[in-house]
Amino acid sequence: MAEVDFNWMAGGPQGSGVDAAANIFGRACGYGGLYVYGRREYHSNIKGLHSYFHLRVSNHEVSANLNDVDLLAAFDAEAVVRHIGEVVPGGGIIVDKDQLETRTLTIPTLPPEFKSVFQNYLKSQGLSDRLGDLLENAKKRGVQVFQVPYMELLKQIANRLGIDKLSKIMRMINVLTIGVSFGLVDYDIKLVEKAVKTFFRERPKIVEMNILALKIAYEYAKKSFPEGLNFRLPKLQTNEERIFLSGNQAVAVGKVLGGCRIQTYYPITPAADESEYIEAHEILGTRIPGVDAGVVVLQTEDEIAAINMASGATLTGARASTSTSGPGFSLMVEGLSWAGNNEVPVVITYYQRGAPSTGLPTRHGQDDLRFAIHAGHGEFPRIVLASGDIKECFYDAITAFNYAERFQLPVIHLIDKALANSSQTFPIFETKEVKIQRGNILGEDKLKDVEYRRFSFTETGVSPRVFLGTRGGIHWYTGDEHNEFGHISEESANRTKMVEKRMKKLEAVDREVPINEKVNFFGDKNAENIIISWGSPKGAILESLNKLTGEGFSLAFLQVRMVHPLPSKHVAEVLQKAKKIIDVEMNYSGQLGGIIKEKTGISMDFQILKYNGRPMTTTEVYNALKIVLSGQAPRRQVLTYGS
Amino acid sequence: MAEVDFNWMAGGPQGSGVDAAANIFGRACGYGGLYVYGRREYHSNIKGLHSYFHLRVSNHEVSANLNDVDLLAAFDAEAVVRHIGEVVPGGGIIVDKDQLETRTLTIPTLPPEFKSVFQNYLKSQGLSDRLGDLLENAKKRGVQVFQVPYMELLKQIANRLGIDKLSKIMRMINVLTIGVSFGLVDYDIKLVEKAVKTFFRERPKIVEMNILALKIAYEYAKKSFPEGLNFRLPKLQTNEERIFLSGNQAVAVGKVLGGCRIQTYYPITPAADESEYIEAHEILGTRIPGVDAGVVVLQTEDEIAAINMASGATLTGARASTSTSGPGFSLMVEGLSWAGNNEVPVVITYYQRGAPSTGLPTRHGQDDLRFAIHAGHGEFPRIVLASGDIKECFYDAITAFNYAERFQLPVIHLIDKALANSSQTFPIFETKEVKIQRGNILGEDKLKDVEYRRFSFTETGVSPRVFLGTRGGIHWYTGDEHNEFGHISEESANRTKMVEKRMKKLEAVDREVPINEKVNFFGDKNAENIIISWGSPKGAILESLNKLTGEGFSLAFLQVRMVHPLPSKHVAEVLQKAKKIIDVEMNYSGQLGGIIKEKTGISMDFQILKYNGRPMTTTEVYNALKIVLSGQAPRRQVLTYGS
Amino acid sequence: MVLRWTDFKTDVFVDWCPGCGNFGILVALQMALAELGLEPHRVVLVSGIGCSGKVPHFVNTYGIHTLHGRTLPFAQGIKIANPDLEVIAIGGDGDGLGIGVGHLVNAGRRNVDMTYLIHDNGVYGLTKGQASPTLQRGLKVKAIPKPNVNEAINPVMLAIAAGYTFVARAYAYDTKHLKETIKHAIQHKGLALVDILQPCPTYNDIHTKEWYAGEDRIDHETGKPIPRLYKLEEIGYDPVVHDVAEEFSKKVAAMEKAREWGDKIPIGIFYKNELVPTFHERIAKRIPFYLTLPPAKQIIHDEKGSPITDIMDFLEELKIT
Amino acid sequence: MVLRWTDFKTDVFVDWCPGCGNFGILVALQMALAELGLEPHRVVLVSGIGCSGKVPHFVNTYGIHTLHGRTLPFAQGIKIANPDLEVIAIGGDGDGLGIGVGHLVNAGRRNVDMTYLIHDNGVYGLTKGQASPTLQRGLKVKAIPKPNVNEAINPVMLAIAAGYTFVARAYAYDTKHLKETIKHAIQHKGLALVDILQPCPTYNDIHTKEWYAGEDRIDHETGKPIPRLYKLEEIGYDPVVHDVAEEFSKKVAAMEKAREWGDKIPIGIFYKNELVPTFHERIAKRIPFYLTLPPAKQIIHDEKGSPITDIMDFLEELKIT
Ligand SMILES: Cc1ncc(C[n+]2csc(CCOP(=O)(O)OP(=O)(O)O)c2C)c(N)n1
Ligand SMILES: Cc1ncc(C[n+]2csc(CCOP(=O)(O)OP(=O)(O)O)c2C)c(N)n1
Ligand code: SF4
Ligand code: SF4
Ligand SMILES: [Mg+2]
Ligand SMILES: [Mg+2]
Repeated sequence: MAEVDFNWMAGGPQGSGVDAAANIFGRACGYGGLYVYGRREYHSNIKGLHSYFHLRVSNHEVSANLNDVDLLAAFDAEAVVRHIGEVVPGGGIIVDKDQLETRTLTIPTLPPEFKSVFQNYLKSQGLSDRLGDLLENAKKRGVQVFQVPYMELLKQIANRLGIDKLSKIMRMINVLTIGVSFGLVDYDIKLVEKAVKTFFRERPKIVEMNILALKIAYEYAKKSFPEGLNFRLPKLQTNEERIFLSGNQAVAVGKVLGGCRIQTYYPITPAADESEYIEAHEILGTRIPGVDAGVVVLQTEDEIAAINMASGATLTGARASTSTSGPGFSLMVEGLSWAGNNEVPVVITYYQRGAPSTGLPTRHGQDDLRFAIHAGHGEFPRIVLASGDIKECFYDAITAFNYAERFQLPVIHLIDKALANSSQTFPIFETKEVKIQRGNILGEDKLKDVEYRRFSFTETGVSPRVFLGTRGGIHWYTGDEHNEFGHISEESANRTKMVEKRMKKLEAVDREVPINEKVNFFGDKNAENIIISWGSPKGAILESLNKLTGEGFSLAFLQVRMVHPLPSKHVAEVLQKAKKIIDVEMNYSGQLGGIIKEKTGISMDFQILKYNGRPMTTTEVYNALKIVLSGQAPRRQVLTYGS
Repeated sequence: MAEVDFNWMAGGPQGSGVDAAANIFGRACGYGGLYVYGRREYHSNIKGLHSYFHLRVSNHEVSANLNDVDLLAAFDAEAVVRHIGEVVPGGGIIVDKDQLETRTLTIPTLPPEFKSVFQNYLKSQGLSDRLGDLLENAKKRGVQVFQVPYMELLKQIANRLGIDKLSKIMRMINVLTIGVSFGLVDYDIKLVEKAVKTFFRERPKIVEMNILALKIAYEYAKKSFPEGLNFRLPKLQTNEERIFLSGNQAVAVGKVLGGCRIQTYYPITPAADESEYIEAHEILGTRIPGVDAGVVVLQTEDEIAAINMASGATLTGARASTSTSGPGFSLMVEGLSWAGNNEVPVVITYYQRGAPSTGLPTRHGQDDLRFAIHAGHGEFPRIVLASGDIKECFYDAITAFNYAERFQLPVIHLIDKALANSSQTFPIFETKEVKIQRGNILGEDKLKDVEYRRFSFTETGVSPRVFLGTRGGIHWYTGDEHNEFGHISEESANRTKMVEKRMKKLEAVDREVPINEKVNFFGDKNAENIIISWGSPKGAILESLNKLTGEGFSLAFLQVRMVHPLPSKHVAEVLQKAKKIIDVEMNYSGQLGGIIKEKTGISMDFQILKYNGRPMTTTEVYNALKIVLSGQAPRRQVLTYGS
Repeated sequence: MVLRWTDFKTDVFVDWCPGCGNFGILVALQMALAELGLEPHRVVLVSGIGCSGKVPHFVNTYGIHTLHGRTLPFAQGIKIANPDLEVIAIGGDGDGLGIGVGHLVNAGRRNVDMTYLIHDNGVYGLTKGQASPTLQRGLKVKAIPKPNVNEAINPVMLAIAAGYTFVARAYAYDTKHLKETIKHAIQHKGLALVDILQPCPTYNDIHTKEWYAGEDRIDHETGKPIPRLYKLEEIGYDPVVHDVAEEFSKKVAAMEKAREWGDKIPIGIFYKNELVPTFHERIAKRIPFYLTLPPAKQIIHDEKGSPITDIMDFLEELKIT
Repeated sequence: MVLRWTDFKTDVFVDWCPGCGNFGILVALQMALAELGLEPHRVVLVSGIGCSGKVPHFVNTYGIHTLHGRTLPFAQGIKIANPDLEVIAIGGDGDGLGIGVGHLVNAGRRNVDMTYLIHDNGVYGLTKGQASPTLQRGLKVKAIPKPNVNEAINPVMLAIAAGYTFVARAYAYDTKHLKETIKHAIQHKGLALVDILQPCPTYNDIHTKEWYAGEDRIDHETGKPIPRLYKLEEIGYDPVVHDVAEEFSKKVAAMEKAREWGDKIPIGIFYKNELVPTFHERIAKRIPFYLTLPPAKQIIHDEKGSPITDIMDFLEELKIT
């Protein structure tokens, strides 16, 4: 099978349908048996500022972008300005013919810090700020420019539909560019039509309009650019059932399958989509006829209420969770400490984003690992799980509840914006093996004639649990240090024992959770060089790993999924063998590297870091790794790709 | 000069005047040229539960307790039950004669987890639960029991004062026991009278009553126990001016001297005393005639408001701070992240206490080091200073503001309950050398015809600062990532630069702050064994160090005061030389040890830890160190002294 | 089985100061639970932090002693997860009207069918007597260095503005009236708040038991004190909203009464409105089986541990084949 | 120097959606500042997080864009530290009445002399249209999957219950009236809240500009829409408390007006009371030189960097010799 690797980008103002375009494009590719990975970039803004979708099409699973754009569908002049540099020689730009005269330096949405850099670039190239000139310049390096008269095509559509005002159909520029794009790569338009229909399902009028726009644009491209792009997008045969979903969606589906029945949240990017997606499906199907299931999704007044309501709910026996990102998690910290002290099995899905503070609320970051591990005053056990891709988001969402209930502690499920807002094609998730483990729970029948103690001292530190409302199981919770009954105790001996009871649950986690649930290892066990990472860089690393081992480098990759408690023994064993350890992370200080050093004494030899708010691409990870492997690298490389 | 080392303890129900007794006792010793150190222990309760004060009197500065009690002034039966084991052979117990028949197991305020242990003890000793029996048993090991008829003495007092109801003077049991105590050690009663007068100053009636009680008790002791205790407390000559103060007070005085002009707080133990002490002195004296000074102390609605009001206030040019403990700090975390992002010079005084959650609100702990360092989503620079004794609390409170303003970042001043609520005698603090450093500030005159940028990129990462309201200096702050003007910026290149601008201030701290402000080193530079610690264990460590080096062991002590950014290079240099490194900390996991390993790769060979809510004593630190030095120690020793 | 109030006692030592109003509240609550015949294991007391926060430890029901100011979020989470539980939230005036007032206001918007008792003593008891949000401006209670600079909040007025459907005031030492008020609050369909005037003899030396009893004002004729408290029911005050149309006028009447202070202080039920749907009713409109099968009662796996949830609806939407 | 509203513009791109009510608020604010002749460097705008939170970046004064729900604590901290600054707090309805409502209530207790503008659009704009606390129960605005289950908060009523001494409502697109209202608010001695009805054309498809304008109700005679908004001043409503005795009746009148909604919606000043001392006045009672020498203006060291504070008072107390 021929390799397919096609990188498409749609860019335009927020609110102009960039996401819709990407979803339709992705679906259309999916219907043709292709795999897709796509990353969404947008400002913290509702309408007007630049947003884009960087989409990669392949004949096999992909989970990272390249630096390349093979075809840029520019909805407006700004999209050209921002991305023209990414378009590869041989690639193409679809641009509005009427925009060629635009003076790029007067585009109001370009911020001063961008403009000053761009102005220097223009100067250095001897270019005016006319958009047309910029495009001419690109042609010199082999970029094709496809000038399309957006307005004229829209007029045709308006005429055909009997619509008087063009403004009403301006939003269809996105579908126009899709039509042109697929025309240029000669893809089967039927598949695209199907995608349009599914995307706009239940709105037949809109479907009709968009199909028309699609066809007109597709035809226009065929006719006006008969050569098309120097690439044809094939249709592949497959019988496999596949899904196309985002990290937000994967978590949502994982949670409800895992038995989550209360989800609390306060709106925040990029977490809220998960809760809203669950809410839209609050009544669930079940495998057992006559048995109902449903999730109560609660929008709370703030994140303090969110975590504490969820904690309260878990005490009744419901699986409950909350989802948030940095600012919200900061507000949950006191509640987390209460949950830790009271051995509450609450799950917190923590979507990292650019920080500190409000930071880059719609951009990517991986800055909160240390914070997730140490948040909350005092020492108490918790588990921190970090998913590396969208599929792991799904399974980890389930596992999080199992760990929480088995070990009776809060579980923080760390995700990041790059996972939350990227979408990817997968073979439908296998769920036959999924199990729900609720830990040691006592019902009414087990409580007759016993004096129940919620916090009884046990070997593992885990005490049998009773849900509120159970006859015979009355007990107490308190944020104060407590005795076995849950009553306040300030006695020093009890204190020492209770601290140890709680903390030794981490040893139980060490013992009882198999290592393959804690780390993934990729590549040769005896490789000379080992990459270490966590979270979303996984995709770019895996692809780079494949390429580099293909090139003969001795390289492997240890992905840490349970970042706390770190399986230090295993990690040390793996790393001790390595000549070079390469830490790849999306933060300033290399936090996982620090943790490994703290827990094992092993230092990271090289750091590949990035903190510009955009995810790592395979291109840059590959390049940076190669520099390391070639012995040329400084200890610290900082990646900067992405606009 | 003869060594004086006298350990006195007063114990009784909360609300019965234990603190007052200790203060009077301490002052009285001070007036006699003696040094005092005293630790306060109390329940999270207003009246009725057991509290005590453990006081040590010496002829030189002391800053830790021993396990010993030489004389126990028991206000009630519970005090005897709880502390009888601590009284040394040759020591004494002052007890209410009328309490001898008390059945100790029926004391309602003893919690079940205490009782079950105590009951076992009684059984093992073959004792009944009669208080008298317990005391008899103690006599067997040489403890003297001084039975004093509290009620009879009170009646005498009532008669002399013409008071009808005994209940009105029940509170004077505390002064009675002081009188007896000083009688037993034959101390100059004039000095005690002076202490009573100063303590109750402005309330002449109370003074009179208490002086009478004191005298009656003193005389009673002299007459009834002519032998007294096997020890005489001398009066020493000194011309030195001395003060007797707690950590809370030291911070308060340091802050106002350091220029703090706004203090926000939400009541919480053990922080609130500091704010209330400042508030009671809100109008300040100045050295410059005609110049006024005053502090506005604001009780806010919560800790979220407290930190954010303080941050807001700093922007106007006022030095502002807030004080809290664990639960409150947890709520400040989001505000801290904003302050970090906006380079706000706010000072947070963080009083650690037993945690997690409400934990042991009135007890000691040192669990929050990692939390203080990593609190807040995202990565941003901060300084964390940990004071090791009450004197350091004073100077660090000043330094904290200087660092905050010089480097424009939040400074967390970490204290703990053992410092906050202990009191100690010192030669009056030297303040001639104290300097206020406000960093780079631009006034109106410097702003003419310049385009001011609050976050201008500079070599050190520190940009010149302008206060709100300054003509010509308009600028913006935002929690979002921003450009140099303080306007929101999501540009990737600017982002990388801004992250680096902020973070490199930590390098400036590394460079510019001299090492002697960051660590203290005690003992021989070439010692084989090095103790490492932070915070309040300092006192017990120093004393143990002296003893052990006296005994010929090769031992030194590295006290880390700037725990973040850790002066890793220096720490590594010092530790590399050591054969054994001994980490002494009051938490479960040895947090400073972890940080040192993370930053230097050097492992702690031994841990001496404690987490039962009570501070470390010299006795137990000395013993534990000795075990290590004798080569007998397990890697981890957990101390448990203290009731 | 007939329950007695002593069935609701634990053997935990009650560590309030002698004379504290909390003793009265504790007993009244225990009597109310007993008289309503609520089985102890069906009751959940949820409290904040403060002297008041210790209540659950003294009551033999499920007890959750939460965080300062967070009693309402925990309580609502519990009640929403399992509506069969009788949930009573408890907290101090600092807890509920200071740090927790955001939850207090927002709980009013939900009307979860539960009870909220505020121990209103004018001070922060457990932190040693600072001014609480109900202490009037200018007053200097025992432990504060200077007179209070903040205006007081009127809890009854605020609760009404926030949408509470039952708002009452009671007095800690009128145990019988308090007990009855708590019973009404528990039986109310919707969110019920009881502001309990609670003397704190240790720190509030202004609004003492003696002050409430009027011991500073002796009736010249009888020689007896003229009590400050009087009961709304005794003046024929009708707090009930019988018809949506009278909602606002009832609210105004309640507020008018609520601001009476000083010489005449009303206690009793100020406002009661069962015409507003409870939060449970609102959820049940969306999830029809919610009341019979709330989150706490759903089975989530079969005997083999396999999830019973069928995610086909989701996958169908996400499918691209 | 005469100031024009354009003097208060920055060149930051204003990135609100076309048709957003915030544009009207921005201009009205700039005009109010200009007309009051406030020098830009003496003004500090403090905002929360939301679409509304971006305002300071568009105004050429000192601007502090804070945290979600925390505009009031920052603003109060600034104003208390330096009373000479003209401080205006700004925030969304989610910001101020949801996550931030605890501060809103407690700020009422202090009466710090500043202004607070709430952009009341019924939704969480910047997080894409969830229900805000002012959205009535049962309404389903564009982006929420199911109708709103929470009752709405009435900001005017709540502010009055919380002790605000100036409470007004205005409309984003009646720029002139809004500007005048903001001017009154700024000039008010004490804490002034203006609840600004702000159409959010993107997410609130119920309370739109057209709806406020009454375009769904055409006057049969004139053929013109019957606007929903009317002005309190036009009906001779007097919001001012002239005498302490009329405080409560004025509050009730204001609440009565505030609950009008639907067909007739009043805007204007609901309540104004300058008889309550401001927080500054309260501090100045304790620290006499506070107003001339507030925290921001005190000198804390001499030319040599030595502290000017004399701590002898403290040491004297602590001395034991
Ligand atoms: C977040 C947080 N801040 C502060 C405290 C300290 N604290 C304990 S009790 C209390 C106040 C109690 O006052 P109130 O709520 O009125 O209860 P009361 O003791 O008067 O019953 C405070 C502030 C805390 N526990 N948590
Ligand atoms: C602590 C925290 N939680 C959540 C968010 C996410 N957030 C950003 S804007 C916003 C709501 C904005 O709504 P509103 O205050 O009504 O302002 P509007 O956008 O409507 O002007 C939220 C919840 C945040 N920034 N911080
Ligand atoms: S401090 Fe006040 S409220 Fe607390 S127990 Fe004592 S009397 Fe009661
Ligand atoms: S989302 Fe609404 S409030 Fe926000 S800018 Fe757009 S129209 Fe305005
Ligand atoms: Mg209180
Ligand atoms: Mg809003």
